[in-house]
Amino acid sequence: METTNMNLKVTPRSLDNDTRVLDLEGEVDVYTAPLLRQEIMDQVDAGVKRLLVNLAKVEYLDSTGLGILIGGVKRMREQGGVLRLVAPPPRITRIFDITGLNRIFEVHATEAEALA
Amino acid sequence: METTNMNLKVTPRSLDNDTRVLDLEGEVDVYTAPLLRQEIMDQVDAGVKRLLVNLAKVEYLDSTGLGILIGGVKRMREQGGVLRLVAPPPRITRIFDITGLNRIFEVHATEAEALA
Amino acid sequence: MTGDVALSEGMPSGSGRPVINGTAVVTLTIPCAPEYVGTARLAILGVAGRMGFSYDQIEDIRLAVGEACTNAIERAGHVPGLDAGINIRCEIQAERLTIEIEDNVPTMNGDAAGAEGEEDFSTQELGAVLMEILVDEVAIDTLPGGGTRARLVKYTADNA
Amino acid sequence: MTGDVALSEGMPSGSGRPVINGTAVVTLTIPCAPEYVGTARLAILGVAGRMGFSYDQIEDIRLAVGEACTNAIERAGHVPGLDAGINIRCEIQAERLTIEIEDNVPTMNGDAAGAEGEEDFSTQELGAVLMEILVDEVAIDTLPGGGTRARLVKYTADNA
Ligand SMILES: Nc1ncnc2c1ncn2[C@@H]1O[C@H](COP(=O)(O)OP(=O)(O)O)[C@@H](O)[C@H]1O
Ligand SMILES: Nc1ncnc2c1ncn2[C@@H]1O[C@H](COP(=O)(O)OP(=O)(O)O)[C@@H](O)[C@H]1O
Repeated sequence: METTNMNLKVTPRSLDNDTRVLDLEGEVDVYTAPLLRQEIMDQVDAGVKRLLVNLAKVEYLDSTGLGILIGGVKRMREQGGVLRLVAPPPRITRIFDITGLNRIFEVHATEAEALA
Repeated sequence: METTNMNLKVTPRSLDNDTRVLDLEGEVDVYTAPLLRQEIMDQVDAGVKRLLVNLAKVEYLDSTGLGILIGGVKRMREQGGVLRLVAPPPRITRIFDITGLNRIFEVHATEAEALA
Repeated sequence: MTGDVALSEGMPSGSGRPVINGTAVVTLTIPCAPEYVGTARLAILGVAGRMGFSYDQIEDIRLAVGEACTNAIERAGHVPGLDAGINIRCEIQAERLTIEIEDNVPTMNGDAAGAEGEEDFSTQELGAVLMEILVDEVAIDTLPGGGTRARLVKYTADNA
Repeated sequence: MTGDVALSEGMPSGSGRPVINGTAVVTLTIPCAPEYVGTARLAILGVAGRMGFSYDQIEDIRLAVGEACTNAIERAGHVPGLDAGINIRCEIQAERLTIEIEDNVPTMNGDAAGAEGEEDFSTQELGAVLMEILVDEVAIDTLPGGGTRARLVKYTADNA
């Protein structure tokens, strides 16, 4: 189910039984982050093994959004799965670099690469 | 010569000796209107007979911009020429309609139509 | 009395109390100068954009606020050396958005206003006409200490 | 003392005097709540967008201001029923943009702050790190009457 919250849209997509993609569109900030947290938790609860978060259409990502993604990485790892980030725009790659989070996140340029 | 003023870009284009187009891009408001006034006056001073103002990429037009266009219509008429408006987006057509300025402006959907 | 004092005195309680009885208040103060009207329009987009208005309604509100600011800036242009400001106060309620645009430009008498060129006058008239059409309620008041307040109301219920 | 009073008292002269010695001042007041941070970011775009900053610099400023607001909102979240506000004051000068983000959220002692979950804490740390990196100067002060002020400076000269 697609969920919209004014400035953030999160659309889950199944690739196979164990693999899901969340396509994000818009701004992830202190207002919209609870929506992203819920969507990630839903996938964790569903027992998904590989969760890809597609950032291609994310226009804004703040520390709240980063915190949710870090939390998602931990939750997935706890249940033996992985959370991978796909196709971050240059601005967001820059944020990963300057915060050092590029060492915590698995980032892939394309969905195919993230699935390899 | 192309002139930029942060939020408005005005680019003149010659179609023949007597005919010029001004391609506008951006916002026409109390800040940028002086630039539009100058560009129109330059064409009036150059003795242009047909001046088309292309509104296709205008995102905002307020009363100041409308005033400049009305002034341009008058100046062109005074020297035996015409000023025609081309390709206004729906928002701007709406402004022409609700202000009654659709009775003062010659508005055409395309450049070809404005030249016919 | 300076313009500054007039603006402060006339200012509603916006800056001190951003939320009043479930009404959220957003205030913006800009210099009374052409280059800041764009800032006001962006802030209004941020306010109206979250209230469930349609794209066209949001653009109507932005244009109406822009016209009120432009009117203040044009009046300020007749007073050389004036250091004026515009205060914009948005009251956000479920059923309506109320925006007050207040300036501290000393009010002109009829003669001074009439001294403008024909083109300017029609522009100002146009601005007033646009405001009337674009929002549901418009009230323009001259403030006791000098300055003008435009009060615009747009109802979310038009949202059909 | 209520939060409202603290906010008013701590408020710089922004609302009354929008232009001071060639420095233009733009102020914005929003409720201290998640849904208004977007409004602040749009207004900041309007301010920084006219100063000759690059696209990346403008986005850096927007994110830094967003982080300061978010920090205030998260601190306000620990105080049930608080009716707080955020005041954002932009000082526009040819060579720099100075932005003060001031809230009236009562300052927590270390214990209360430490009570948050691990995830929240790292988020707040991240926000502070981002601010430090994204703008040229950052100063965070606790205000005497309660509340916090973050002061961010970005120089236009980096504009290489
Ligand atoms: N603060 C304001 N904002 C927008 N329009 C205004 C404002 N003050 C006056 N107007 C409008 O501008 C137009 C010209 O105003 P003005 O010349 O001052 O007075 P008059 O109402 O006598 O024509 C009027 O139609 C008026 O409604
Ligand atoms: N108003 C503020 N805006 C942004 N960051 C802040 C603000 N106040 C404190 N911080 C930052 O948030 C982080 C957590 O703050 P806090 O838990 O209150 O205290 P401490 O500095 O003792 O860790 C700190 O790194 C601090 O620099």
